[in-house]
Amino acid sequence: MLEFEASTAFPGFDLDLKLEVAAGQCLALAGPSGAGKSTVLRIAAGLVRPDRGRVSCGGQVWYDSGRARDLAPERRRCGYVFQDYALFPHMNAWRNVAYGLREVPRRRRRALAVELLDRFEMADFADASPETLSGGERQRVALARAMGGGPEALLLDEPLSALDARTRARAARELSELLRSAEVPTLLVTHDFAEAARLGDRVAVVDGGRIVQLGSATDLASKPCSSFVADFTGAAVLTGNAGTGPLGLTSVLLDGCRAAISSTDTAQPGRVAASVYPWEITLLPETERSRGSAQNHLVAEVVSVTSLGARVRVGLDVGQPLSAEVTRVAAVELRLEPGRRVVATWKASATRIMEF
Amino acid sequence: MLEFEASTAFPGFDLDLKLEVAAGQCLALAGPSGAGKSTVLRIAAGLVRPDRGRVSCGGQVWYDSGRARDLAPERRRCGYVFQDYALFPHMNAWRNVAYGLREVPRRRRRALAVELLDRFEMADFADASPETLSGGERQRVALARAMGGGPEALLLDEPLSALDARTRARAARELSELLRSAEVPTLLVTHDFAEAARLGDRVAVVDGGRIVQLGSATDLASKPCSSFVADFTGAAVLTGNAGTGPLGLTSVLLDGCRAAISSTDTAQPGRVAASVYPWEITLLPETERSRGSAQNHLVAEVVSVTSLGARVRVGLDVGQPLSAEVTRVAAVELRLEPGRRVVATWKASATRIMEF
Amino acid sequence: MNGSPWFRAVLVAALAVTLLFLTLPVVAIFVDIPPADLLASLGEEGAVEALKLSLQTTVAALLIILAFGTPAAWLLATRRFRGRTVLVTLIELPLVLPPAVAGIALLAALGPGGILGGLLDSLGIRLVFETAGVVVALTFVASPFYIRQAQSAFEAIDPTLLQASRTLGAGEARTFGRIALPAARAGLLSGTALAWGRALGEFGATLVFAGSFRGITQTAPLAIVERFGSDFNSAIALSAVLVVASIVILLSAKYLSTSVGRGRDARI
Amino acid sequence: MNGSPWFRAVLVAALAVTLLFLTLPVVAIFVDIPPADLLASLGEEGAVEALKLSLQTTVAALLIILAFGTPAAWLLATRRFRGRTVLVTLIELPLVLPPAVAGIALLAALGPGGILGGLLDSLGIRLVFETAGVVVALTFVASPFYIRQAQSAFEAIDPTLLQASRTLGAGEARTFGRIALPAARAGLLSGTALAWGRALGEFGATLVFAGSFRGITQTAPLAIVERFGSDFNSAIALSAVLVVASIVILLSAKYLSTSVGRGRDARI
Amino acid sequence: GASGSDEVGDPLTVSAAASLTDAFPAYAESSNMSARFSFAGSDELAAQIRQGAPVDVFAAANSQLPDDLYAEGLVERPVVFATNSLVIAVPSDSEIQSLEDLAEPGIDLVTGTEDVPFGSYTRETLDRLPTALREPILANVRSEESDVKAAVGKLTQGAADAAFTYSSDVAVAADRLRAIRLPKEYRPDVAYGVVVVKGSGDLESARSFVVGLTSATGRSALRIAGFKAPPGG
Ligand SMILES: Nc1ncnc2c1ncn2[C@@H]1O[C@H](COP(=O)(O)OP(=O)(O)OP(=O)(O)O)[C@@H](O)[C@H]1O
Ligand SMILES: Nc1ncnc2c1ncn2[C@@H]1O[C@H](COP(=O)(O)OP(=O)(O)OP(=O)(O)O)[C@@H](O)[C@H]1O
Ligand SMILES: [Mg+2]
Ligand SMILES: [Mg+2]
Repeated sequence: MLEFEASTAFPGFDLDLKLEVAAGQCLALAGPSGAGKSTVLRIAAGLVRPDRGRVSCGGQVWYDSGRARDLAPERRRCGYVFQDYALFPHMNAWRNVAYGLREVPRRRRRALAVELLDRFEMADFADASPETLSGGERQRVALARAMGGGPEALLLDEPLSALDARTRARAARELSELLRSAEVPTLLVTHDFAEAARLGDRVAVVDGGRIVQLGSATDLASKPCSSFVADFTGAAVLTGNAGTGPLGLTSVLLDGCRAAISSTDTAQPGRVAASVYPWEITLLPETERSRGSAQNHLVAEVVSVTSLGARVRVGLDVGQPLSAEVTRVAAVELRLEPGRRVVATWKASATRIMEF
Repeated sequence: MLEFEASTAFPGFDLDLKLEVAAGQCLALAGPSGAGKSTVLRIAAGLVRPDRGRVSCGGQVWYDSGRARDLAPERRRCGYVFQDYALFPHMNAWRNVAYGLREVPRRRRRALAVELLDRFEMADFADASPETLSGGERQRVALARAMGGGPEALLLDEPLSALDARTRARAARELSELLRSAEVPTLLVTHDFAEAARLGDRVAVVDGGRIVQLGSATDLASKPCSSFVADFTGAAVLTGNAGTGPLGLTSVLLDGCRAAISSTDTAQPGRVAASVYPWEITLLPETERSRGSAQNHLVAEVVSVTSLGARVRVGLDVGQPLSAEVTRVAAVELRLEPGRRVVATWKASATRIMEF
Repeated sequence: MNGSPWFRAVLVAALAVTLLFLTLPVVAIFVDIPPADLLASLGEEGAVEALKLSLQTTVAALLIILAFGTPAAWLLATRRFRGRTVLVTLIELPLVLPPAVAGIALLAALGPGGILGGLLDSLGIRLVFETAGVVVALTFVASPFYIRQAQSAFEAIDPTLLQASRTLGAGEARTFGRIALPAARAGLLSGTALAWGRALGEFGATLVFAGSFRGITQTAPLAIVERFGSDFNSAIALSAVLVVASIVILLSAKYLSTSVGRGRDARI
Repeated sequence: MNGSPWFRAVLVAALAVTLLFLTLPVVAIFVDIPPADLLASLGEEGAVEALKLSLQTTVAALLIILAFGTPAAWLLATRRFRGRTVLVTLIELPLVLPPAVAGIALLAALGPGGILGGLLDSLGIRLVFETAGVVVALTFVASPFYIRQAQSAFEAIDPTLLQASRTLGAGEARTFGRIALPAARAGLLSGTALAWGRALGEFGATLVFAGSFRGITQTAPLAIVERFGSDFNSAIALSAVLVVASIVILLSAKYLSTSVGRGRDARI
Repeated sequence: GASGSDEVGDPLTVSAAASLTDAFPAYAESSNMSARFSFAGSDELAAQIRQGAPVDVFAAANSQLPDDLYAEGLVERPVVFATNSLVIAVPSDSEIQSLEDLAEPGIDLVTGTEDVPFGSYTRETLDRLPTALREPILANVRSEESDVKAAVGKLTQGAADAAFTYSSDVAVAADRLRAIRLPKEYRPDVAYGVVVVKGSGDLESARSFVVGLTSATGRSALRIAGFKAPPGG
């Protein structure tokens, strides 16, 4: 359990927020640049001392301005992955990892370091020096380094942002596996909501040093408290099992309902997350079926209707939560209101698949 | 007319490409990080000397390895906007702009500088020093500075990338106005295809120091030569006149056809560009009309059908080019082939509007 | 981000020892002269004269060092060429010469009988026994400190600033003057302070090359050493004055530079 | 990015003048000694002895400077506190003291009759007229150069590297040793070179504090000066030898540091 | 003869004027006394002693400094052990032949400051000169130096035309310099004073070193180095 409450002021910026993360849980901090996301992590790790506040983890108090307590960063043992990875340039990969393994007897360090690297499929690069590694490889070394020596908490600062589109998808998958297996609380910073939804159990939208809204990704997506959050929240995520459909399509049998959806993305058979943007979803009267190219049709019950100017966010229940964005016109035509049943339809090519 | 042809090699990277930009035209260089985009601009401006090649602008030869000619950067007079703007920290805004106005008699410089700033609505910040300016404001000062003193060519390196979502839209609008009025050739670097399509008359997709594909945004979108380009190409752009539709919707009367489309984005009446992602477009048999929440229906003629794995890119003609992405299944069902007429339909909330 | 107490103790100890070791001697010489002498030595017109000459000659030397050293440092900082490291080392040579030898060397080069003696003479330039000679000697011993600092200060400038200037039609000259100098100002100032300090303390080279004559070539250090044999106290008193004067000079330069420095940090 | 020809000419001119001015004198003394004397002075066992002592004492002094100056510089680089600028200035004080005065100051502080004289005596430590005294004098005059450079080298390290180290369970001590030192290596080396150069040339303070006893306290510069009292030519010849020795030392240090430097550039 | 008792125990610590660089080692050699020498400017050495440097014997290039130290109670009674003669040092190829030539306008003349031995004696000489000669010579003085090697350096490099120095200083650069002896009436007797420093660790051998200087061995060593025996010795 990581409890965080701090307020501090920099010239032209002040931060004041409070949050809690249970062990094994991941809280994603999402927000625009300059929102104060990294500052939260720095305070948690003890790299920045806030003006006021209290930070505790696993019952141990790390910082308490009231009781003038301030544990040094090295005594807090956070697994910190920095925005630019901060690998030590003068050490090769395994030494970077071994650096954190001081409790381990010297002669066993290399073995253990390589073992850690292996968890991220980087064992072959054990002797490579950072400057020869690509962004994706560096990120994995940084993760291996952060995981070494059993951290009390994981602090990940935009672990994927330095990666280009091609390596990001894979890195995200690896990361989510890691987080699922982790027993410690995790704070993950990102400025991409989809990433937050994908990796965080809960998401806190941060702006101007404050938490604007905190909740599950689906809550934020279906009931954004402000149009800023609405703009910020992206794809809703559905989970299910992937199989191969007709003509190379991937079909996903969704959890919680017997329906299947299909996607043009390819995926290994097995558990996957399928994401679709609210504005890609068309709502039809339950009685209707479009015979168009749209492949996906799900019967859904309207849970919430949130108006955002000319747009309306519609919270849906299809056995699992889903949110659509339609025009006020359509909302009126369809007489959308909680309890009403509709058909949500969207295109296979609008369905992005991320493997677990 | 800017003619560029250069090849050069750095450790671990080599560049070799040739391109031409007519006066008044804007060529957008789009590509992933490390593709060599900035290097192209640096070579054009004379900040980097290539191993071999030839650069000429407006008939004047700037660089020619053959004839050992290499004009100094200051004699080339490119209006260069750097990735991080590179404003001079020890000069306030107007002095930054005035720095480039040496031909102007000293006493008239301030007036002219403020005038330039005013074109970007920054006149009020004339005396502000760079560190007190926000990203968007810095970008506009940098543009004003680059425009001063009548540059021979404009070189813009990711002019919008340092801006957050909220300021970017507006900056893009201002920039497109600027480019339309400019009489000199412009090279614009971006790694966002939509930005490239929006701002560039033609788009060159660059990767690994080579041009992968060059053409109009719609060509790239409808006939990508590789799936890399396909992934890279985003929204197709339609132009027209905005007016107010029912219930706060914006309706756009498209050029080249009598049809109107609607969007949830708000816009001033007048000329606008409306963008929609290919995979957001559903194709129906011409005889069909969906009575669902999708607001936009356009009769279109299939121009091209390009297969990309399970996906199919369909080039359409709706009076202006448009491209859709459907599944192979749908393509087969609809018997898509050049000349066939279909209905392209998508949602108002999927239509993003950018004002001219 | 506070360190472990024991290491902090080690650090503080090291700094304390260093400071004690470097400042105690200075303090020590002052405590064992009666304050009366201190004031007296100030009253003494010879002393004041010497201090004035010191100020004049060091300032003159600094101007020369700045005028030639700055562009030289810029060149070394912005160009990469073979033998660059050798050049940088040559510039450091005056450091390793014992002052007296430096003086002889200057005589051998610029004295009437020296290599360039004839040339200078035909130009009607006399250095030995002249205030100009003092300036030359000071320039010789103090330049390396400034040039070194200036070079690294220039190397630290964000290159895109310089490139931006070039694309805005400014040649290298204007870029150097309008962009590089202001951007490197902090480093240049602290280099100036170091060089100034060294020049203020210079003794051997000046004596051998320029000689020592009241009001013409006798700078404060020379005046101090002159008093050694006879009036020890006034010698020490005079050095006290010199030290204080130097502290003032160094500090003022330092404060300027750091304030500029902060300015630049804030921006980044 | 080539500059305008005329400005490049100015730059080259400035560098040329600077180099000429700083190296010509050194060359000049070489030319006016008969080569015979050069060789002779080398053969002379006193000279070799002096050079050996110079090497030993300067190395010893450097070790002390590194041992104390490095942590002191680290502290000054990583902490912000009031009066920091004053401390930095105090560290530069030895610069402005005329060498002889520095020697007297050391005597007043560490000599038998000095402030700490009694203490040192009770510890059985004798410095005056002992080789140890030479080391002390060299340390005194050379420290400022190293400490200054070290400080700015530490300030240039990317802070996230240090923070990363801390979060990995390394205290400040380990971070300093395992991360900061390697990262700042280039700067530290060039600072060492400067300090070494200064120490090799030191004369005044050593003479007054430690005396000039052959084989015990007579370093190369002192040997040179002593020869001024007996054989002028061999004095000059010996300084030539000293200069060459110094160049070798400085260059080797420089090449080390720059090669490391390149290593770091490549990374960025 | 000197006592050989010095072989045991530490060698004597002797601070001596730079001009004695050749004489003293030779003396110690011949009278097999173990001593270690530090040669420097007499005034610097005096300053050392004032700061309590552990010196056994101090030999200055004049009698003034020893007397001062004696007055300050730092040393035992001074002994004059040698005399040196003040000469006009000129580059070997110089036209200057006599004291009178120094009065020529345009001559660059170097003397010592009144605080260093060769300077104070120079003053004595000049004071004895007739005003008609003294004034123009004084007018030619371009520098008063606290260190004889600065003067010698200037002469050898042809930067100065003439300097008042000790004859022993001229010997230092015999190949480049020439000494012009002063007329007897103007020649001051430059007395070198030596003292035993109080609180010397080894007063015995210190005193015997001083005494030895005026003995036959001492004199011969000094004579070879170009010094003369003290008057009435
Ligand atoms: N040490 C500091 N001194 C002064 N201001 C600071 C400091 N650290 C952070 N700030 C300011 O706090 C604000 C938030 O910084 P922070 O790095 O937390 O933002 P962020 O959310 O991580 O942004 P990004 O997504 O770009 O990393 C910024 O405006 C920054 O200028
Ligand atoms: N001066 C240089 N020396 C060595 N390598 C260089 C140099 N300049 C650029 N490179 C390399 O050339 C490649 C392309 O650099 P460039 O800055 O042009 O990429 P880019 O397309 O602008 O990427 P980004 O979108 O991140 O700016 C990079 O791999 C970079 O490491
Ligand atoms: Mg951040
Ligand atoms: Mg770039």
